[in-house]
Amino acid sequence: MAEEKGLEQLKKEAAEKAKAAAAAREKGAASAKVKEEPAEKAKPSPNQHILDKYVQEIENHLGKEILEDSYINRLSKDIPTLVAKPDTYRKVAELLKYNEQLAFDYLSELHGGDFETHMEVYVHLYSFTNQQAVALKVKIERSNLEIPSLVPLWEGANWPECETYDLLGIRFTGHPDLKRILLGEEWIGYPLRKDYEPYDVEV
Amino acid sequence: MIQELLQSSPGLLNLGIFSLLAVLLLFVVLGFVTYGILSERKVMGFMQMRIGPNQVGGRWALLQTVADVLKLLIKEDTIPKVADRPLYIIAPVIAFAPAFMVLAALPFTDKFQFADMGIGLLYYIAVSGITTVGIVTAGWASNNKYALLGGMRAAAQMISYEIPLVMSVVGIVLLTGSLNLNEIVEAQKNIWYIVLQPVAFIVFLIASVAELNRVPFDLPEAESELVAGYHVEYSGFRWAMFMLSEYVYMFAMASLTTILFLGGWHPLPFLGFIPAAVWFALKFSLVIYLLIWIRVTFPRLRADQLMEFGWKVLLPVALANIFVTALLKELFSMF
Amino acid sequence: MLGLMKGLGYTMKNLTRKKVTYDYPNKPLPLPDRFRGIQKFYPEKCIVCNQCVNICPTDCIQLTGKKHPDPTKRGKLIDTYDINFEICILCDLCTEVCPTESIVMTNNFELAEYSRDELFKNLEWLDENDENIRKVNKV
Amino acid sequence: MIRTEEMLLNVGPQHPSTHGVFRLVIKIDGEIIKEATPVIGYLHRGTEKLAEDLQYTQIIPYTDRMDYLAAMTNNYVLCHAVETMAGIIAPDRAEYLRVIAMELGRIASHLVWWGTYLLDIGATSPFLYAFREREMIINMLNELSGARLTFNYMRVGGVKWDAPEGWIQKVHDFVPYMREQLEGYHQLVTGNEIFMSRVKGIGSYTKEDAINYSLSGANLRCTGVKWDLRKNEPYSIYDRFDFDIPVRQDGDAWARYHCRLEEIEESLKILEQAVEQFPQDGPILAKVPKIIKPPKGESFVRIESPRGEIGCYIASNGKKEPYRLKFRRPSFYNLQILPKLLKGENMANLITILGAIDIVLGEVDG
Repeated sequence: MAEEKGLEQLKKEAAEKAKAAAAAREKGAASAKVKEEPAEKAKPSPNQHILDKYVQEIENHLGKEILEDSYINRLSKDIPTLVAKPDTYRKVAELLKYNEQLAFDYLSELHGGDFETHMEVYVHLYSFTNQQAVALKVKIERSNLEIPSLVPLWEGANWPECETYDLLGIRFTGHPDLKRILLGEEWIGYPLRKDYEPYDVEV
Repeated sequence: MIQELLQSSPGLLNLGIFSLLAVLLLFVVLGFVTYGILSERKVMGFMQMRIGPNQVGGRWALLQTVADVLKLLIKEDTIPKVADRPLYIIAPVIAFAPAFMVLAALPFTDKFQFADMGIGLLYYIAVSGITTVGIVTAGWASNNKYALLGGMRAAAQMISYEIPLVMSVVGIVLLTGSLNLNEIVEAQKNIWYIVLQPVAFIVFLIASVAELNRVPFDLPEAESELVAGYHVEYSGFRWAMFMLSEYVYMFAMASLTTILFLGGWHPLPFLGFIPAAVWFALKFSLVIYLLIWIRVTFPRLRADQLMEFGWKVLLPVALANIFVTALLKELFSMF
Repeated sequence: MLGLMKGLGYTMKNLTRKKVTYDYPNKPLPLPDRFRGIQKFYPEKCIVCNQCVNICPTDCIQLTGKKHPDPTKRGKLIDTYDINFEICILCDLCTEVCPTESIVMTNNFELAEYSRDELFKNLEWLDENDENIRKVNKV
Repeated sequence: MIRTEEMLLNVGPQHPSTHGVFRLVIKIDGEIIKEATPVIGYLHRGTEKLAEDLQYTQIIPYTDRMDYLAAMTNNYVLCHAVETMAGIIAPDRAEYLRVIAMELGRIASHLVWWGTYLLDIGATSPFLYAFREREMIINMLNELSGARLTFNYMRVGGVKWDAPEGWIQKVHDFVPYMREQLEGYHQLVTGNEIFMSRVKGIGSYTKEDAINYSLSGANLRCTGVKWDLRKNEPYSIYDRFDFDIPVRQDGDAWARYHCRLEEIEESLKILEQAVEQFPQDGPILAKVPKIIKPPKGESFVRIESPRGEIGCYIASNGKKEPYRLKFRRPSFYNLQILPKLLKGENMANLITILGAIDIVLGEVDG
């Protein structure tokens, strides 16, 4: 028993050492990155005008204060990103689809994420007519996990919304057939939530 | 010999001899079927860049099918709980028995034949039709949805294709003037009917493939659609009976094709020194090979296309063939 | 009709072509050197650095070390080393991180056993698994 | 008047033509499908949840298991996402190796599709011919990565192994061989009247439907949308190659069949050029820290897998594990249109339509 404990101790120590070493290395890498970053930030993104166009279009049609935020996501190939509010999300989406300047006819991706303070739905849209892309995000209160469904606009949102509901518990109102698509109706809890406790710990 | 037996007065001895011969034939046919299956697997394998079976019985797997059948015979016999038990049990027998019954009418050589019937051809077609009943029964009695679909497909298909099959041989009957298979073969002494009746041959070949439920007409057991179709619930020796009946029919149909179109046991000119039995076997193998070859190459038809093809293409062509044959025969006999 | 004939021609042509199947259980499969099979473990090389345990995506490696019996020498010796092949996905990450190449891949891949318990391979077993060892382990 | 009853039929989860554990509950009247409800999730392994506790390098083997017919593209999409976030640029030689590996995988995947699709339609031989060629590709990839399907070959910033000796030559020799075999495929199947009658006009949808249902890959291109991420949003080094995007207008199974077979030809073109341009030497891994920590933020990248757009979304909080990882799995999106296509079709067409979508269940269920 004592010996085992000793071993445990040793193991821990070794792990900690490795961790420390890794951290040191990380620091080096991070600092190197920091040096590069300011230079990069100086020049505006090539997609800035596209974002401006989107925002302008939305403000023209729906008024100001519709969007929570809008920015260029430099980490994601400079994609223009719009953040809608839960109550304006559907309106923005509708405009994105039907406005001729925007005409986002293709829903490439829809998924949710749990960010502990809030949940998020991320939608990646593409317009074949204008050859441009946009990311639409919406932050939802954890207390009221309900946003309008996008299925009436893009059929392709059907299963992804089911999946989001299945794994995160976000309810999409107006979805034609919202069901737990992967896990089955008898599953308890929403696994991708950060506070999810596996029901059967040791399988 | 058979003729004498048939004409002699009934008695226990006759019964015994008949039974003995029947069993003998059964084994002969089973032997053929065994190697028919093996050759099919081997040829298929070779065409598909594989070696095929090569484990049981040497490099050529000569005992593979024997082992397979033995395995099937000793396998557990499962009957679904909600199946219609009596029908489920009797269905393989209904499908299997006619397959052997038709063999009686086939003249393999001028001497080796069991029953020289005046209506041999009609007998073959009539009796082989009974198998359909067995298949439909199997599909229905299994109480399985896939089996039911398979059974229904089989019924529709086999009834539809029976008609062009019969119609295509009417031309031959017209030319020969007889339904007797022996006489049909005799009539081909100089020239085979495949030359005189090429259209009929093609119609007959297609219809016979459909009758045999083989690719491209294997809809009743389409494994990619209906899993296994009518025999999905069958296992062990019951399933073996379906399988064997299928292959016995293949044997019978190939023999019939040989008899009707390829001149039976008649040799090619100048090659008369080769025995008749060998000639028959050669031609028969050729037909079998053709069937296998078709199976390797083609995809499956769809049910509605199959029906359309049968009724709208094959039947009119067969009817036209009869008409033209009759016309030509009259014209030639006039001069 | 022409298409059907062409197809028949193609299958006929293949009848005589060279066969491509493997005679597998009789002849071993030809495998490249890099093939990732069951690991071989060299206990004498191991420095008990725990990196393989940490990198394993399925947590299938367990090891314990002990103090070097010779008090003058530093470092540790390996005591037990187990890989659970029920969950090992042979992803090669353990051999990739190992600084001393004390764990390497072999070309052996046949893991069929009668019981799941036998899939739990210990140090001795992994040490004896010394056939077809991969020659090049690091780029 | 004959009264017919509708019947509920479970196609799958164990069925030879669902290509995995996929269940389709269909309501049929005779052989006509009145309604079809797909049921998925039998192969759900929670990759995204598992990934939240894993380092980026450790996730790569998990991506192998999603679309197991073209694992190289899956490897790539994850590495690409991390690289985009962390601003890592893989060395040239590594990119060439990646492209060669991915294109080989694409050919292998389409070959499997071709073979199994013909198997669905009832022809057995094409399957074996396709696997003959696929085996060669698998063997090549085995030599390269050390595994036949679950390659785990790519790393963030490069690849794990350099090409073994003579390997590039092997790929070079494979291209003309494969072209020759493709000829044979067309001879065997493409002109076959039975095959044509089975697929022409079956399961067709319009361009608008395809876009609306978020279809991608050959399923989208068969309706006339000339869209291929390799060309339209070039990633890796695809802008250095000259190739076409095969497009068809009809949107039926026949069009998809042609799109896929032509894609094989285009991939061969890419392979040919990649082998020619392959750099003599150079590193195969960029200078990356041993433990990769992308900066805080999120990123979504998409690339062209054989089945369509495969995307990877990473939300990072600057730690060595992703905070949230999500894969856009093309099969999952492509399968959505199935109930619409099946309505009013008959049983035999069900298989033709499902097969033409080309799904991999490992990917559908994630």
